[in-house]
Amino acid sequence: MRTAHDLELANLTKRYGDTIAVNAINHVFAPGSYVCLLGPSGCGKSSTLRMIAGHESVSEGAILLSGRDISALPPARRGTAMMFQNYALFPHLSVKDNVAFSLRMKGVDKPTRHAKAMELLELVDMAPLAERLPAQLSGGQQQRVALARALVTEPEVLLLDEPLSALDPFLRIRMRAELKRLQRELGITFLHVTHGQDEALALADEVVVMNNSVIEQAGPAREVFNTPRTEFVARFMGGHNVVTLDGQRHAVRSDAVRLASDGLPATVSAIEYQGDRVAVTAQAEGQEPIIALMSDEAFYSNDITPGQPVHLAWDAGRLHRLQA
Amino acid sequence: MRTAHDLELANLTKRYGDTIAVNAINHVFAPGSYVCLLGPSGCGKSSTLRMIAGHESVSEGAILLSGRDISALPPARRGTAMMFQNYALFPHLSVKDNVAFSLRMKGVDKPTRHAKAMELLELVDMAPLAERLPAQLSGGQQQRVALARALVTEPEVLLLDEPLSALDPFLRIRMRAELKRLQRELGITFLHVTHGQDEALALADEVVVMNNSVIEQAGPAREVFNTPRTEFVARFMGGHNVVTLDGQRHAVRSDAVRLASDGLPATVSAIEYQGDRVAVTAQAEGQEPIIALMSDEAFYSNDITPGQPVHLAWDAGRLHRLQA
Amino acid sequence: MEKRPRSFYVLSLFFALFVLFLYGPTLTIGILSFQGPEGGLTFPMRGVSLNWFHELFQQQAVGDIWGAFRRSFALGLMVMVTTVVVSVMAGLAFRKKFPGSGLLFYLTIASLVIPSILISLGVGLIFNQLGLKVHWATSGFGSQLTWTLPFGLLIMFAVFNRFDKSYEEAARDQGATAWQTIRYVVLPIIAPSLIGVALFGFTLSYDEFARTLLTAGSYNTLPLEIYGITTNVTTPVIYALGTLTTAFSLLIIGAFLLTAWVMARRRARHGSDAGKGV
Amino acid sequence: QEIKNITLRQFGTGVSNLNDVATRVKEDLGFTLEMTALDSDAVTQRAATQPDSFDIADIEYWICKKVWPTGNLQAMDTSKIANYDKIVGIFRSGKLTPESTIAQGTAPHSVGFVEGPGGTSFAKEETGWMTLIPTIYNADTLGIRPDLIGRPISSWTELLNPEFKGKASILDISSIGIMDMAMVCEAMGEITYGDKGNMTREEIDKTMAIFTEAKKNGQFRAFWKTFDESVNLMASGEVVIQSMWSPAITAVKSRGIPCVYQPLKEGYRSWGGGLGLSKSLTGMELDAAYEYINWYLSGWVGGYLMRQGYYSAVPETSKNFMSENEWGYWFEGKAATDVITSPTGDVLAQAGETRDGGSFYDRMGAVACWNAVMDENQYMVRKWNEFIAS
Amino acid sequence: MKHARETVIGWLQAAPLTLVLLGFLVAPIVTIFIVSFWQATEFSIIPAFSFENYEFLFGSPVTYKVFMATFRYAFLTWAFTLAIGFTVAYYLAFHIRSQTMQIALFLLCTIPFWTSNIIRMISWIPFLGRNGIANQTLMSWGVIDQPLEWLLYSDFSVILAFVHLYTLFMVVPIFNTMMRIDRNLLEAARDNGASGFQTLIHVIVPLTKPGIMIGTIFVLTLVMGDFITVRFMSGSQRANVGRLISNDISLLQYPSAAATAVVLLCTVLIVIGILLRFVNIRKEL
Ligand SMILES: Nc1ncnc2c1ncn2[C@@H]1O[C@H](COP(=O)(O)OP(=O)(O)OP(=O)(O)O)[C@@H](O)[C@H]1O
Ligand SMILES: Nc1ncnc2c1ncn2[C@@H]1O[C@H](COP(=O)(O)OP(=O)(O)OP(=O)(O)O)[C@@H](O)[C@H]1O
Ligand SMILES: NCCCCNCCCN
Ligand SMILES: [Mg+2]
Ligand SMILES: [Mg+2]
Repeated sequence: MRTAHDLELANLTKRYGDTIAVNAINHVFAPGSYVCLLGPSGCGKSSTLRMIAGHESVSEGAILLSGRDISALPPARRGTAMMFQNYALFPHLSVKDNVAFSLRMKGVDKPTRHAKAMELLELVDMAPLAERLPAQLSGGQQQRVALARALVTEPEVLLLDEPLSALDPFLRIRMRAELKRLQRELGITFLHVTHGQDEALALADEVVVMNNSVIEQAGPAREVFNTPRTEFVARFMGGHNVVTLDGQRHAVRSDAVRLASDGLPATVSAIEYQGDRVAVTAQAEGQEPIIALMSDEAFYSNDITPGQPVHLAWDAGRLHRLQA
Repeated sequence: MRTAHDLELANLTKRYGDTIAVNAINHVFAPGSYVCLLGPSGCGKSSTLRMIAGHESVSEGAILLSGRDISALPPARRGTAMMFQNYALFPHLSVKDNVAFSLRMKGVDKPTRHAKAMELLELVDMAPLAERLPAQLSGGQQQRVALARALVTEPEVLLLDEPLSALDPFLRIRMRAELKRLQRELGITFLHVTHGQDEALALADEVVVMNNSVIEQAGPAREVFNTPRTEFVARFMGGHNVVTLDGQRHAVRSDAVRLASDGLPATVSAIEYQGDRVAVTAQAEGQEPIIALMSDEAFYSNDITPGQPVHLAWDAGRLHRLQA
Repeated sequence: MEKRPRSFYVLSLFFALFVLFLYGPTLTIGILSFQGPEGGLTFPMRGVSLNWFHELFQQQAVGDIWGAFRRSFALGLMVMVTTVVVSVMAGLAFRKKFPGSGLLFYLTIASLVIPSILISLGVGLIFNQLGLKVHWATSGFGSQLTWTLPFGLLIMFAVFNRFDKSYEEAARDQGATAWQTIRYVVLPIIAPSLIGVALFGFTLSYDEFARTLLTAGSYNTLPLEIYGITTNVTTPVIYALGTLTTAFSLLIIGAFLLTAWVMARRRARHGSDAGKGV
Repeated sequence: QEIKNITLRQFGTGVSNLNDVATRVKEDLGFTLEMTALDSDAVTQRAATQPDSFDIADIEYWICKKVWPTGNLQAMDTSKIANYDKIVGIFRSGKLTPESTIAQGTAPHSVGFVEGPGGTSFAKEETGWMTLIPTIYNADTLGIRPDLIGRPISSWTELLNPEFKGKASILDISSIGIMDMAMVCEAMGEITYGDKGNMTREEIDKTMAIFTEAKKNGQFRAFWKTFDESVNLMASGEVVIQSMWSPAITAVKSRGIPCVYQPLKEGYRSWGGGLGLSKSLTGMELDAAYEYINWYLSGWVGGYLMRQGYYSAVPETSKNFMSENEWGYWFEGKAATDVITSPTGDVLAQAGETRDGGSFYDRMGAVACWNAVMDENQYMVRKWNEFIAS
Repeated sequence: MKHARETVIGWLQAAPLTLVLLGFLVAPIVTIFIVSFWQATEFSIIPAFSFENYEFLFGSPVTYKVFMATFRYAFLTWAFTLAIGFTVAYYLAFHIRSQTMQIALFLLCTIPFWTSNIIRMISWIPFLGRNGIANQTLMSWGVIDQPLEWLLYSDFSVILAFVHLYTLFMVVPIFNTMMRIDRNLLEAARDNGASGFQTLIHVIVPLTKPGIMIGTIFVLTLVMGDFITVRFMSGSQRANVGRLISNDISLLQYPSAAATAVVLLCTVLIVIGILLRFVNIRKEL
């Protein structure tokens, strides 16, 4: 589904000396979508993002946006904008001047650029604090300002590197809703790096899972969650067990595993309370630990304790064959 | 359920100048239990923990451990040990020397203290890396070393201030299982500060929710989750909606809310995919947004989109009346 | 307020004694500068007067204190500005890897540790051999830079070690050119440290003796002048000078702190949510 | 170009680089004289290595011996010096009076003349081309604190008298210090020098040995290098006997502290200073410099210097600028008839007092040696370093 | 391509520093080195190649004596400035709680440094002299009945002046390093049963080493290169290498001065070279 406004990575590679941080990846991001780049620490997410932004040189390959190769352009001429993990707000400038910064660099006169800055501050609901310095803002407020500053350049693609990781969990959930809302309102592509799968699932139209410098799987969130291509993706997305049946590896969702009167014999090894659900971990012979996720009612009506022998069962249709 | 080995806070108060960080709290922690201290940023969790550890003076009140008032003792003589958020490993000492540090301070000779240190490193599975410097360890490895160092003093109570917050989500889940295992094996009290409710629920025998310098509610994890005393606790623990019925505030679990053919009329305002479940947020008149948590199958078989009118229903028995 | 451990009081006493030790001579100078007109450089005091402050502004029997002061002040400013500019540039250079950076770094360290008199001697010899005129504003200026630049550069290392690169990336992202990034982002952020570099540069220059000794040329800088003046009968005038300099520094530091305080106050007007979970 | 736009740069030690002189030059001659005061090391330095940094060098004759060969100075045509004939004999023939014998050391006349304008080696007698125009000189001796010593002092030997252990001092300018040492050693009868101003290595070694011994025994409180150090040492009572310069004595006395410039039976160690012209001086500046020198010798400065206890190279002209009382006291060695004040107005003596050492002829007639640069200077310097380090 | 550009920019930015150092550091050192092989008479330098200066230098017992004295001054000053500097930095860094107060007290320590070193040295004299304040005070308290002679014009007064002049050069880098120590480490130490003193020895001192090294470099070079303090404060009765050089210079013995200077420079560079092996200055600042 290619359009004229795609962001395309062609054979994109990044080397730092001998380490290959990004290994010849190819991907087309649809315009106007919310994409989450997901993967464990060190898999090359930031490197990819920073190459797209122009803060890291491309070792090999190309980056195409709306058809033109932007990989040699300076960051500001690429049609991208970046929001940094720690926000990187200029500490010596007021909120308003931070947002107006790019206009000032372009030589836009003061009233015009301030008017525009205020407009964006309205958008992120920060207009009343326009005169403050970044140090006088809470984390959530700083995040909004950083967003406004990135958006003032009217980018086609907004790049966000772990934008929520500096916030406490409560705030994180609130701010992710705002990100989603903004993306929908503006209709531009958001490319959001995270290593939280819940964040990715909640936000993304498309999830791109990276591992070991390559893209392991990409697709709509639901597709990636429900049909993980590899064992790595299955484990990393969470909510899955990997079981070996007839020498084949399969993923089965934890909420599809039942404690039944017959099935795979196993022993309960751990119980984790999750509020409205309970995760029961059981060890079956020749398998890695298998988690059965059950509602609290079901769990407490059953009185299951560690050490207890149980049988694990699932509907055959819920088994998903893994490719690697 | 008081025993001889309780940790008891009596009227414990901490003031910094004019700010009251901890306001006359009273609580008895049962020995050998895993307690999570939960609450929003700035509510006084760290202050409480640090007073118990002896790193912050007590403004008023007392701390009793096994019956004796420890509030005036130096940290090392309290029978407590602390594990710091950033681990605070001594950067100039090897892993082994870090763990052996307290024994060295006591004047224990080298072979003895190294033997003991190796024993604890075995416990946390770090023996092979005993000669490394902290800077050569990953976050998770540092965490284990910090744990070993804290445990080498054989404390009755281990105090942990956000021990997992520096780890990535994947690792965080693995490490919390290890914390739980260790606590069970050692049989001592773990007092663990966090602001993640999922962490608290997964780990805690007892959850203590703080807000505004006081304890808002304390009890077994399930009790706190299922029967929040106040609106604050309901919201903070997550998974609950707060609805107003007949001028009374009630909590109702999100997984208890159904989209039905009749019930409270509302409009879908947001949809959040969570992998095996989907959270549908709906706005009903006179209510705050209400979330219905449904399995993905249920959701996708129904084709619900934002803006669509729905009816929200729950079993009356699932309503829980809030006290404040 | 937390209760203080006993060591606090012991150390406070130690610190007080240290300050007393530091100020001892300054205080001695301070007291003696109020000698009566008959008084000399040593105790006992012979009367109390402002005479020597008055004398300070008259012509002395020998030497030209104010001329030398003007020169030292001008030289101090020259050195200060140059130190700031050159250190910042070099500091920026050292953030990238460029061929020769290691060598330049060790040269800088050598410049720091080389005994001052050698610079004086060497520069004097060179100018002599090349038939150039030594002058405080040329040879003297250059010689002093070999002392202030290493300090400036070390401070810049400290500053840039703590400087978050993402500020620059953010600026580039916002369309700033390399120069605009430096001008509008890097310099303003490191400005407070530059004040430190400037003060350091000025003080080191203002007080430099050995490196100027053989390189100042016809006209003395203040330290040389003070030394030259001691070849005739000296009076408490030089103490009055010392006292005034100290008072002047106190004033500058006071003004500095006051400005910082006022600015903090002004900023605080807008309130703060820092650290709050909103 | 007008003369008042001319600026001449003069440097020297604080002893004679006086601002009052510059002020007076401006009044009398119209041009500007910029004075830079340096310590004596820096003076030698600058004269020898920085010819461009000055127009007029105010240096001592023994320094001249080192500096002249560098070619940084130009000889002066005595025919342009109005008062040349009135300059005291010491600086011309070497003899104070026709009968005087010439003392040891670098006597001023021996480095005072060269063969012609470009001459590089010193001439034996007057040639009409002078290296330095003499300006100021004196006969130096030991200064003492009579109140703290309480008995007469009459010989250089007293400097090493154990009675003054830890209370003696000499100066740490090797060329001068060695001469004081020699005076002491000779007076003690330990060494007889061929020429104190030009010692052999053995003589240097012996001299140093004696003083090193004394130093190790704690004879000296300190050595001094600048004028003002000597004043402070004496005034504060750190030292009661030391080599000293005349105005330093004056400075101690003006604080009301008794101090005597003690004539000694072995005689004085003398020195002379003069003005030299930079090689690069030409044209109007050179004319102005001559004008300045002529003015210098015309009496006002002489009077000024004499009132500090120095002597003027042309005493006759200075007399016109001094009162009868001052002339009698300073030059003729007579008892003061009225208070004697310094040029800056400090009272130095009351009526009835006489200056230490008597008249000009008594003092300058008893010179035993001049400050000198020896042939073995480099050796001496190294020995001096050794002495200081011992 | 981009790399070449970066390199050129780097060079351009480093150019001013490089030029200053070439002109006023490298060239003088080279000159001194060359001149050290020349000969001198009273009045001129003779360009000729000769080891005479070095032969004399290494042949003279004074050289060794004076170098030893220089090391002794350097060592003693280092020991005292370190002890005092460390204590002061420790107090400011760990016992003063508010940052404002830390800055204020720190500035308080820097003010005397605005007064000329010469004036500051001279002013010790009325304090330490035979009839100075110190002696008079002690005598009036009856602690002594004879003035203490060694207060002034002695090694004591030389070291005192050095300590006075240079302690701040120790305080600054140590303070800087201490401020970067994570406070949690101290709590961790206390939690592990370390007493205040044990924390100091086992945690703070090891972690402050870089600052100590940098301060050491400052103080050693300042003292080893000094020539004026020793003269002033010992009443010219003591010598260090700097004085040897300055005496030679004042008597126009440039080649001899240059030879001594070359040896001094090598000594200093070796000492500093050794110290630099223990600390990466660029990283630790
Ligand atoms: N400037 C650099 N120099 C050398 N290696 C680097 C550099 N930046 C990153 N790397 C390496 O490249 C690899 C990918 O790093 P990158 O920062 O892209 O990972 P990431 O996925 O963003 O990880 P994280 O989740 O920890 O942020 C890692 O092995 C990292 O160590
Ligand atoms: N040293 C201190 N001086 C003054 N106020 C302090 C100090 N330490 C904490 N406070 C204040 O006391 C209150 C409680 O702080 P505390 O650190 O205990 O919160 P917390 O619950 O641990 O928060 P967080 O989740 O952000 O760590 C806060 O308002 C905080 O600003
Ligand atoms: N004009 C030169 C005067 C130099 C004075 N030197 C004094 C030396 C006395 N021995
Ligand atoms: Mg990253
Ligand atoms: Mg906390």
